[in-house]
Amino acid sequence: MGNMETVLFYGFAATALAGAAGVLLSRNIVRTAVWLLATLAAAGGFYFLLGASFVGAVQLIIYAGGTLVLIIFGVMLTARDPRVSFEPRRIEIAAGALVCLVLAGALVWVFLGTRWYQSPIAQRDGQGIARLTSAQIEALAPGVKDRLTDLDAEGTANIGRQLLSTYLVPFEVVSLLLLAVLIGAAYLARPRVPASPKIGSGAGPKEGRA
Amino acid sequence: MREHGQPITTPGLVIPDPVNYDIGREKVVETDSDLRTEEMLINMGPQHPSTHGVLRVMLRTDGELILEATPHIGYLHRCAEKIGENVQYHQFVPYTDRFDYLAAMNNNLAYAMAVEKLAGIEAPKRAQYIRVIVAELNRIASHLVMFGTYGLDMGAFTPFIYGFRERELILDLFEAACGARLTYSYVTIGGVREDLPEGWVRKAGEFLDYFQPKIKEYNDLLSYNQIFIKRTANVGVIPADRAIAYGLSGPVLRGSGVKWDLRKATPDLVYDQLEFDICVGEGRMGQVGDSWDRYFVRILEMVQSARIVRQALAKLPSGDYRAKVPRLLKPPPGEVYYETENPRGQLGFYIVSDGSPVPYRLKARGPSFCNLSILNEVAKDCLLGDIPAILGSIDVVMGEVDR
Amino acid sequence: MIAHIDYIPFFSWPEWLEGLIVMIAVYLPFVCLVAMFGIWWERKVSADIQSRHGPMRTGRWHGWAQSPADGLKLLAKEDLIPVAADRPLFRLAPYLSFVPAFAALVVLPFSARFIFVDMPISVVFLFGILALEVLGVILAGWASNSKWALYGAMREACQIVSYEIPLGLSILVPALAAGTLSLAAIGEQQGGGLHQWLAFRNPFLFVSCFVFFIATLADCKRSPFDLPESESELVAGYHVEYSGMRWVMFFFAEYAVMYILSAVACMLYLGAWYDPFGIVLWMEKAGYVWSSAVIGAGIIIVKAFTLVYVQMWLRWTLPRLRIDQVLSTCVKVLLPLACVNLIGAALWSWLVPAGWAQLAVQVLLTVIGTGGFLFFVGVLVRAMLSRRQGLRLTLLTPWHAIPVAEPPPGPEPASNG
Amino acid sequence: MATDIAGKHPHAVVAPDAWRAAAEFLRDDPELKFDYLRAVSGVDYPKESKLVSVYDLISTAYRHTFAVKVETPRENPHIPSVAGVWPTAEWHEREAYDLLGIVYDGHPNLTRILLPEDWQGHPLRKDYVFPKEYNGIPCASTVNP
Repeated sequence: MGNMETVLFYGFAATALAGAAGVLLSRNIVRTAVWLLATLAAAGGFYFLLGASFVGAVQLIIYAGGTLVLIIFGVMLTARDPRVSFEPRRIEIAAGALVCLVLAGALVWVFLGTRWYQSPIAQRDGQGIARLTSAQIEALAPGVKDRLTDLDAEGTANIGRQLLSTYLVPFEVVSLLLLAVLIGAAYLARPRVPASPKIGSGAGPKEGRA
Repeated sequence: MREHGQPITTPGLVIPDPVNYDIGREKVVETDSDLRTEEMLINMGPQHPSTHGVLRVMLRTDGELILEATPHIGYLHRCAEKIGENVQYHQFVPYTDRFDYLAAMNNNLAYAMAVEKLAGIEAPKRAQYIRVIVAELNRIASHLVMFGTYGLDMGAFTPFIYGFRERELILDLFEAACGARLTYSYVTIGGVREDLPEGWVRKAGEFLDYFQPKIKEYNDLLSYNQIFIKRTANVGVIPADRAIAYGLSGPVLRGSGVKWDLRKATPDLVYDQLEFDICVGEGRMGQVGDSWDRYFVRILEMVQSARIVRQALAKLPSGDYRAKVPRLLKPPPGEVYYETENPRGQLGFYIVSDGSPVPYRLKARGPSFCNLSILNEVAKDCLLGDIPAILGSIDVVMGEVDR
Repeated sequence: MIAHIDYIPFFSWPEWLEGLIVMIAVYLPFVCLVAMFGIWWERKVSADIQSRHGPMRTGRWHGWAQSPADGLKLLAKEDLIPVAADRPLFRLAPYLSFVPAFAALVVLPFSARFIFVDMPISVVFLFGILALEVLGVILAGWASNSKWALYGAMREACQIVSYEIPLGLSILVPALAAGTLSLAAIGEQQGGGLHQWLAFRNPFLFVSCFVFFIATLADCKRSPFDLPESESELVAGYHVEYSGMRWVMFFFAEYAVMYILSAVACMLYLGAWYDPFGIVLWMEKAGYVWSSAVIGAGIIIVKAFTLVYVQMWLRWTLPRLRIDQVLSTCVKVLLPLACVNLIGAALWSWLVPAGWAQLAVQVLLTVIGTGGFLFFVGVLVRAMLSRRQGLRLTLLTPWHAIPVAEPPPGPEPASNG
Repeated sequence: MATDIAGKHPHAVVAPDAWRAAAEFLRDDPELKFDYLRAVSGVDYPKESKLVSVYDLISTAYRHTFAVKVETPRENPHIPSVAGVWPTAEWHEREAYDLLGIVYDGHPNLTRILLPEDWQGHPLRKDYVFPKEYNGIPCASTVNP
């Protein structure tokens, strides 16, 4: 077993698969949320392994920290019974299975079709990086290790520069979209119960709540 | 032996919980948008940090919003009135300590005055002055407890410690006077149980000099604290007419701007020879009658009480401290209803006597009993965080609610 | 030894093992020590504020052994799980809340040399990991199936939605001023003397330092924002059903996050591991590598604990805000302020030339900053001094004790109180 | 309508069916203005076999006090409730019902307030027999019952 990276990779892959299976199979909606957390964290782990730590950290923030909290928050407020559970009928299972098959087929086809990027070191000696020990890598390409941290830093800076240069327009459009979503959500959840004048708003001296 | 996970009840005896939990379970708040939330029924149960004793408030909430708050009382019911019908007049005095256990002197005073009025006994001058001094000191001690626990309800721990530091000194004074720290039974029918030991008056004066600047410290610590104001101003507003209609009394009534104090309205003791003024809520930090007003009225009352005690100490006459009262007191047949101004409101005694040494009927009207009855109307449409604010400002003592 | 462990990929099995050993041997005891010291110190600070002594008995000098004693007691306590609780989630929640707090230490530099992993984006990583800590709290509230815990969890979810954006923005402001996202690099820029500290670089950073501090208060659920575990309303909030070691996990997580966020605040704003006079920087340049690293670590820990002291000071004096007030303060006050700081800092670093104008502003802000700090230190010292001649508790010497007849002329002295 | 102004507790006796109108009159009459109901006390007179409900009133405007007694037979005591006139009566009347068994007609929520909901008997009645046990919990002391 050459270096630690492959071990970690298989570890993350296993958690991702287990999480995905858990999301599918578990009855209790909060448990699905926890399994989802496992998959998302594993996805973050992949990015770290690939050296793109910025994308990994952003994945953690947005998915694990943000969306998951909102899912759990939504579940807690509206679940009729604290432990709501699904009893899918046969028809639903069959339809679900069909859709999964179609999706799986498409994924596999794309997976086989693409030409994966081969790092120059692996192309030169032909046996792929996974089975090399760090000493052998050092021999093949002197100084690659400490360049890696700078590579990553460059990558992050690169993302920043491209976001505000080549991809500026989509960046602005997405921010406008999010703004619209924010206002829509606020409108939907406006206070339904008319706030009677007595409601304590503590709005400071001499100004009761209208 | 109870295995792990077994429900913890004595085998074969499951006390039926009278409340059925599924009222309002199905009733869902109809909303125009498709966002439906479900009501929840919460037991702010007998054991809860901010209910000041064994009070259960059944809250029907929708998220943080309170739709209904029905208090369930009776956990501390000791049938004092039934005992009152089987016990002689003198023997009932210790029971009156246990009504409002934070102001036992004032309870004894109310009962003693009622019986004296029934039996036509007149307490000597010195006894009346001692009664005023002791009652007002107990009012300061009781308000200090309110100040401490109200800070605790709002999340500030320090006021509690400072409030109890001063209360310790008052309890030392009471211990010197009658030997007890909480249930004194010091004021009895006809006067006071024992005379004040010598040097007590000087020590009481010393305490007042030490206590006067402390009130400014309390105001800096809690009253004018911005977060405390945000938490209490405009919260639990009780308009004056509703306060009178619900029979509120004491600082809760005065907090709503009603200028009503029994010490001025029916001055029986020597209150008419001492000048002090009634503190009323003026809505300084929000609407008149909000929780901050009720709290601040009590702080002002502490200042007034200190002023009363200082004047009473100066005018304390000599003479005997207790009128001649026969051991087996047999008041003439008749009935009387008498109320005095307790720290929490007006404690009233309705005594019916049929000439025998045992009262025929003895009814105690607890101020907290009436003050608590307005909780449901005030707590509607407020947030869960406001319940401790409202309950703390009404300052309920369960001893006199359940009697 | 642990100087610069390379990046995760391409390192071999023994190097990974070495990292693990360091993690267990150095960081785990460090977190436990920080938590235990924090608990003991909080009790001492609260006692000091309330003019009482705090723990004095266990372990002779000022009850230093109080926290380990509590730890042992809690170890022996029975870990109850409510009958209707969601067992696996109930057990998972405390670990889900402790692990992120512990993982955040990976990127937290203690001095120029003592960094476990010098990640180029350690600031963003730290922010991502700390966002996970909330999930543990929410799951704890949900899984213990008690209405109070559910309320605590919902309040925590509301709170995170409101304070996370100001926290994130006020982390970005110093990164933007320093030009890098790596904590170590930000730290290294604040070496030479007090005016080099990032908090005094421009007025926007100065304000953003306070915004960050308030957001950290909300993050570790302290003082005015401690709604998820508010005793007076929700009995004990999300950890109401926990006891024994599970409850300790939550407690450790809280104190660990308190220390970490204070350390990050010092790292970003208050001159990381450098002292105000530039001595450590001079030592680093003059080659005393190891001694400067150790002193630097000491300085950062002391600075972090001063900030922790301020958090405790706030907790024991201020009452608690209500949930809608917390939301409105975070969203209506902190968020716009954080945005203004971000834009202002960006414009500032673009417009103001690095010459004497920048230096003048830095010196001015330093004067304001140190003036405020010394004022508060003065308040503390005056409080310390004025407490000495406080009143004896009982105003009344037991003068009413009945005079005892002439005590027998035995050796023991006449004892009357 | 016997009235006894002298003595220590000036009061008037009102018949139950006229009590509701009298209550509204007492509260709204400009000279009287009894807007503050201090206490509602139930008293049991087994010898005359009647239950009396005593209402103590005071006017915050004129500071004069007055009491009203309403008598009902002991077998099925019915008194019209004045919870509508003075809301404070709501809890006091529930307590009188709880401890003495006086039924107040028209009361919004006439249930026991101090004793558990399923308690039998009304303790403050003179002929009340102390129960031996309540739902299996022994009440009287087993040493000397």
